Amino acid sequence: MRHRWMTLAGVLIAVALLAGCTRKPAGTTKAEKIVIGWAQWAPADYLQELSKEYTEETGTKVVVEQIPWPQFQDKIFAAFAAADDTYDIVVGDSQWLGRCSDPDSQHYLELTDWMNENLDVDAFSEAALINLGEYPKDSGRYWAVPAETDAVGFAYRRDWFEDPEEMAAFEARYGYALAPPRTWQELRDIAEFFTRPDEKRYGAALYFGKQYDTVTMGAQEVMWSFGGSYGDPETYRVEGILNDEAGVKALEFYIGLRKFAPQGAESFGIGKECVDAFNQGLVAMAEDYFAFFPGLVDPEKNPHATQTGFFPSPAAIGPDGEERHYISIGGQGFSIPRYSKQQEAAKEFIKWFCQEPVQVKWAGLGGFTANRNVLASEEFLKATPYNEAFAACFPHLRDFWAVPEYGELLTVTQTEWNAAVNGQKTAKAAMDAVAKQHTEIFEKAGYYK
Amino acid sequence: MNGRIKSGLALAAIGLVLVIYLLPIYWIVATSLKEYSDILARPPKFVFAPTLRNYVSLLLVPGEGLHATPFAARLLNSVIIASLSTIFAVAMGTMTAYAFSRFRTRGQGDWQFFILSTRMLPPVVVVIPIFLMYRALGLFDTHAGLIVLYTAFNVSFAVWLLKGFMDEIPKEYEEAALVDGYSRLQAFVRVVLPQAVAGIAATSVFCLITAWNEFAFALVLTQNTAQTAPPYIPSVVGSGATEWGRIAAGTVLFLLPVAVFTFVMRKHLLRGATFGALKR
Amino acid sequence: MANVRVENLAKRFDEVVAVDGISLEARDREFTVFLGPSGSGKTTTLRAIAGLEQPDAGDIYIDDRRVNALPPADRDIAFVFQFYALYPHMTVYDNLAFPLRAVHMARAEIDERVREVAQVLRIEPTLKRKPAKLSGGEQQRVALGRAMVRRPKVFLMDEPLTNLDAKLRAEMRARLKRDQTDLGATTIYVTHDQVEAMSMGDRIAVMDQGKLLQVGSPEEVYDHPANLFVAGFIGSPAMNLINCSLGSEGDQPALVVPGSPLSVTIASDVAERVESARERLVLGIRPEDVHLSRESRPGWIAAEVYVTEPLGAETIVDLRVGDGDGAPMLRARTLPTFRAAIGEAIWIEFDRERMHCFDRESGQAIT
Amino acid sequence: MTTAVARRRRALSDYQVKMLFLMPTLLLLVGMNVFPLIWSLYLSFHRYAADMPGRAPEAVGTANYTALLHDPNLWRYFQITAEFVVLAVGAQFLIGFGVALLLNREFKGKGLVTTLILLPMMLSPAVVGLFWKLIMDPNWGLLNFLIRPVTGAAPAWLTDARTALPSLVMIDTWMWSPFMMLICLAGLNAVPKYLYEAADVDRASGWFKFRHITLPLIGPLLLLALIFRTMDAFKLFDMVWVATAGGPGDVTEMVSVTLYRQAFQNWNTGEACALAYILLVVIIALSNLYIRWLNRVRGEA
Repeated sequence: MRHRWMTLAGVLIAVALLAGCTRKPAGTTKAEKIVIGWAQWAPADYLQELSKEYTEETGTKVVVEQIPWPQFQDKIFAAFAAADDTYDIVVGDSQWLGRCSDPDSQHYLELTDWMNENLDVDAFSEAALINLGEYPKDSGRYWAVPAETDAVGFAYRRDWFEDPEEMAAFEARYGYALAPPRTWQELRDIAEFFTRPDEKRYGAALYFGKQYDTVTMGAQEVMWSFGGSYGDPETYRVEGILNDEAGVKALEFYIGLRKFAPQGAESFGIGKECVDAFNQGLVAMAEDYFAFFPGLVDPEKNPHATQTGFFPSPAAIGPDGEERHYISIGGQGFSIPRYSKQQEAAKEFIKWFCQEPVQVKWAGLGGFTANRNVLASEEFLKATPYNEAFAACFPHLRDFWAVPEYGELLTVTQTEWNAAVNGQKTAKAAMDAVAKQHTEIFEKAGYYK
Repeated sequence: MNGRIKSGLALAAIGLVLVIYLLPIYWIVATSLKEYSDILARPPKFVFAPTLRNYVSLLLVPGEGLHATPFAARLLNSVIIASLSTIFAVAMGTMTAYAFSRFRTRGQGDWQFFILSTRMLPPVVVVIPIFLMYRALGLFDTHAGLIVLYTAFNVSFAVWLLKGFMDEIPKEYEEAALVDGYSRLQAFVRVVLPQAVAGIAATSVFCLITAWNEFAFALVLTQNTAQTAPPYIPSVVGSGATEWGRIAAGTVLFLLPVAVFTFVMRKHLLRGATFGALKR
Repeated sequence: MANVRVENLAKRFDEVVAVDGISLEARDREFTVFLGPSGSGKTTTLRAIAGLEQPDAGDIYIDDRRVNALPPADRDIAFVFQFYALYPHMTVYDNLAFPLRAVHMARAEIDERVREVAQVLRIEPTLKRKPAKLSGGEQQRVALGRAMVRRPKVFLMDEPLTNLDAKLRAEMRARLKRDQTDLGATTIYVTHDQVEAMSMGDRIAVMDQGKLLQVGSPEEVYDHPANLFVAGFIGSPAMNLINCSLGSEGDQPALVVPGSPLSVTIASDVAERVESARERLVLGIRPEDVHLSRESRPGWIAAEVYVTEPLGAETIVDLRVGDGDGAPMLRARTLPTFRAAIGEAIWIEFDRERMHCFDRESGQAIT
Repeated sequence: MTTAVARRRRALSDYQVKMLFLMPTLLLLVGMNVFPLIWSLYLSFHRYAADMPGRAPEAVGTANYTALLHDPNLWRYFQITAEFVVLAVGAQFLIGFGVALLLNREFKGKGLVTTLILLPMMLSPAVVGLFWKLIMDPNWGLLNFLIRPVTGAAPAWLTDARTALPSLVMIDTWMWSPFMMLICLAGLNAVPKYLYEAADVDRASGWFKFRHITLPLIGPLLLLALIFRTMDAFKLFDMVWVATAGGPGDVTEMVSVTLYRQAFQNWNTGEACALAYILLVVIIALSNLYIRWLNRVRGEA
């Protein structure tokens, strides 16, 4: 009896140990499988699809691990902090470059030399290469190979916009024709026009939410276009720049759009609620990254798929009367974590991916290529209903801070601006709070020494 | 007559309570059986054409037949981690509870308080050093890592719960076995354990539910290899639009084992719930 | 079979001294009873012999072998618990077979022994049942059977009859005594019931507050109690114990109770022996040694009937000697036919041969 | 089969058995609780980012603590947490006890009904948070559909700064009032019937019976359940993280959420450890209060 017991305990312990040892053995020369960590969205599906060809050519299996947006950053950084070798390639956000390339972290391998030797660097769209791969700015040092470019854009209900009755009513009320807006001011008018709660219709589903970087991505492009900025990129001075008149007015304008959004809009996040609201026929316009728009042209998910049009994030007329046009950049590049045991295999894959024929296929699947030739091709522009609007964004792309402290900076803008959206704070108070906390973060990190 | 009206009212109230508690669960099950368009329909649909699509797409890779999908792998991880950690926690808890119940130990009260106090420790407080520790030991994203952690997490509770049960078993039984020619260990296995079955069962239910549903540690300490279902299910959102149907299907599949286990153990549950705080 | 010897045994639980230096021997084949009230240390001593308690000091020998370091399993003893401790999850058969399986006895032999014991104890019909389905008497016999089945050197029993009703208890008393004699088994039996002790024991060890007060045959402890405690604890109704001092009645020495007519003349040699404790004496006399008379007789003491208790086989008479609140009370045991009204005058006389004298301070008997 | 003698020689003494039974648990708890706590105490006096392996912990004295204690936001997060704990535990207690009183009678299918009511507490809090988001969705959620005809209003629940915290309380109550119900029911079952019969003979009122028989007897048990729920509510993370992530704004930013954010989003590991210690002190103080209360109630009973 006792023997049986001991045996049982032994077996259980053995099982537990075995379970603990199910990790892949280290240091194989020929990679059987490489794992790419990316966020959960359509481009990741495309990449998985595309990689089948790579597997056919080389025998190396490619697994794209899709992490949902709210967890994306937390999970990848936890893996880095734990020196975990799960990922051979990480398709990381551009804001991460600073922290991951920092000499004290070295999460990313520096790819400068390898890229210059093995890739045609000039083939990349410059905006993509600089924003998605280079750190620090203008240093010529690369940490990532642009994989997917992206920008914030809008979907709109063509059937509502093109309804003659609506058009007439709109023109009568606002004095100009109803069409996809060129400026945020126009967008506001259209949103106001379509906001009819009794019909369960609202103007626009916008980036207001607290998850990850939602509200920041939405509000920052209005701030930039109004003439505001996060601060001086040379001195890192924030106070008086971020919360200047343009910044405060921009945020005031942005939170003013809340009343044209459906209930619960305070928590609308990236790639989810805005799209859901649009699919439900609740809103005339929905803001999201272009990469999420495949869900809007799929008739199974969007009953109005055929009646859906797209436009880039609009420009704005600032308090100074000038018109500017900035759009939040999205998209990511391939980086190789120092902890990967298959760095060479990872490089092989990236090299394969960047070949122009592969880029054509990538674009054909729906991927937003960074290859300037493919981007400019007629084929690409016509491939989806939204590619043309997407391509128009390129000259206007801009990014959040990419310094190593970006995570803390982002937490501040997310909390404060979301608080402003839901009426906890005035725009002025929120901007002042952001300026104060950003200054503290830079101070603590030693930027002012 | 008055009494009958009263009891009728009580029964009606019980029915209402049941509806309130079960409606959200019914909604989960219903959602898991709906097509996407039915899920977000306004007004919400109570009658709809059920489909198993959500389940199929969650468990089967299209075209590849019976390959393990990410969800199936997570479910398997949950089964391995939750069951093994429950077995370890209950086994260690039983032994420790027995030792505290039967042997006199110096500073026993302090030890017992120490063990109980670890149960009060919020996971977020220890998760940082454990993260660092696991990084150093190579236990990050391993089954063993979570098993050890959940065992430690549950064992204090198990000791506490089981001590109450052990105290209720007269020590004469083991003493009889001792003079009958058995060693202390044999007496424990052959005489004490069979009588502690109810307590062990109740403790297992509580430990299993805790380990099965744990989220924070699993979120921080795993990536893919050892990830359990709770942090994964909210991530089945899909691309483009929230895939509530698949999330619901995952939830139902995830709830099922623990619900069945609890149902089987239900008669012990009520007893275990008094935590030995009531002497009978 | 074997003898059991305990030398200078001591055991304390935290601040409470349970056993305070006890030495005694239970002889081979004898039925030894540990008798005492609760807290006397009798059960602790028994458990120490079994190995269920580790003594703080002292030695335990079974068959002249020191067993202090041996676990209970290796002492070759059997223990019958007050609450029987039948394993609730096993059938009667398994309960009986359990000790035999411990030594990996062959299945057939186990079966044979179990059936044999079951037959002796007349519990064969219950073999397939679980303990919870048995009557108290059956449970008690199964517990005994579990002890017997191993044929141990020594039987240790901790108040095994306490949980039975009165009728069954009397019946089991006799059976147990007879079985023990037939088996010739060395037995140590713990009880607080002096009737059990007297009726069953070959020798009785009387304990109180962790100390051994007297060891002897039932007759010895009854007829010659070594001290006040034994005198008062053994016998029912209890011995009359009267505080008195040495005085005189006429020219004869006598035990007198100041302020009361109670006065008992004693022989001069007895007087010499009690001289040392003359002001702090206790006179002990068993109720059956108090003789009663309805008429005044010379030398007899006048008393008054306080109450009578006719018990059928005998009558107990409570008496008061003298007036006032401090007057000594006595109990007498007499014939069942004796009848008296409350307050009736009566005359009493003590059986001089069976009187006991104790030193009130030391408690020891003066003989 | 070994001989009896050989087998016995191997048998463990009571002391060995005791050590064998105690040590694994104690070692495990020391390794998984005490050691990490010491480590994090050390880190709490340092500036350290766990994701920056190149930077050694830099001793900063009590700077992390001073910074936290001077942070007005943190005090608000403690307030939010306290508000949640009081509301949620209070509601769970009242509802759980009410349902237990309702169920404390004989009727057909009692066992099944009890088990079914327990279902919510078997769910993963993360999944519960996720699902109530769907149910509470202001536009297409089930809840607004059900209550609109009754109340006329359709609140935005989790996404409105005014209703977000009460919504979380509601979800937590749905999930955990069955736990209270279970414990109360067990307690009620354990009160001996003859006590009520004796009170009936004395013609005691229902309230009197409740106040003077039921409550004193099950009081310690209820308090114990309250301790458990309070501690659990205090450290609640998963449900909040999934349902609101502390939003909208920071109206549901509980301390545990902030702690996670500091530790695993901002990677201020040192400061996060200090915050963890502040939280720990609060919890220890709280549980001591409770235990003192418990001992007093036990003394009375």
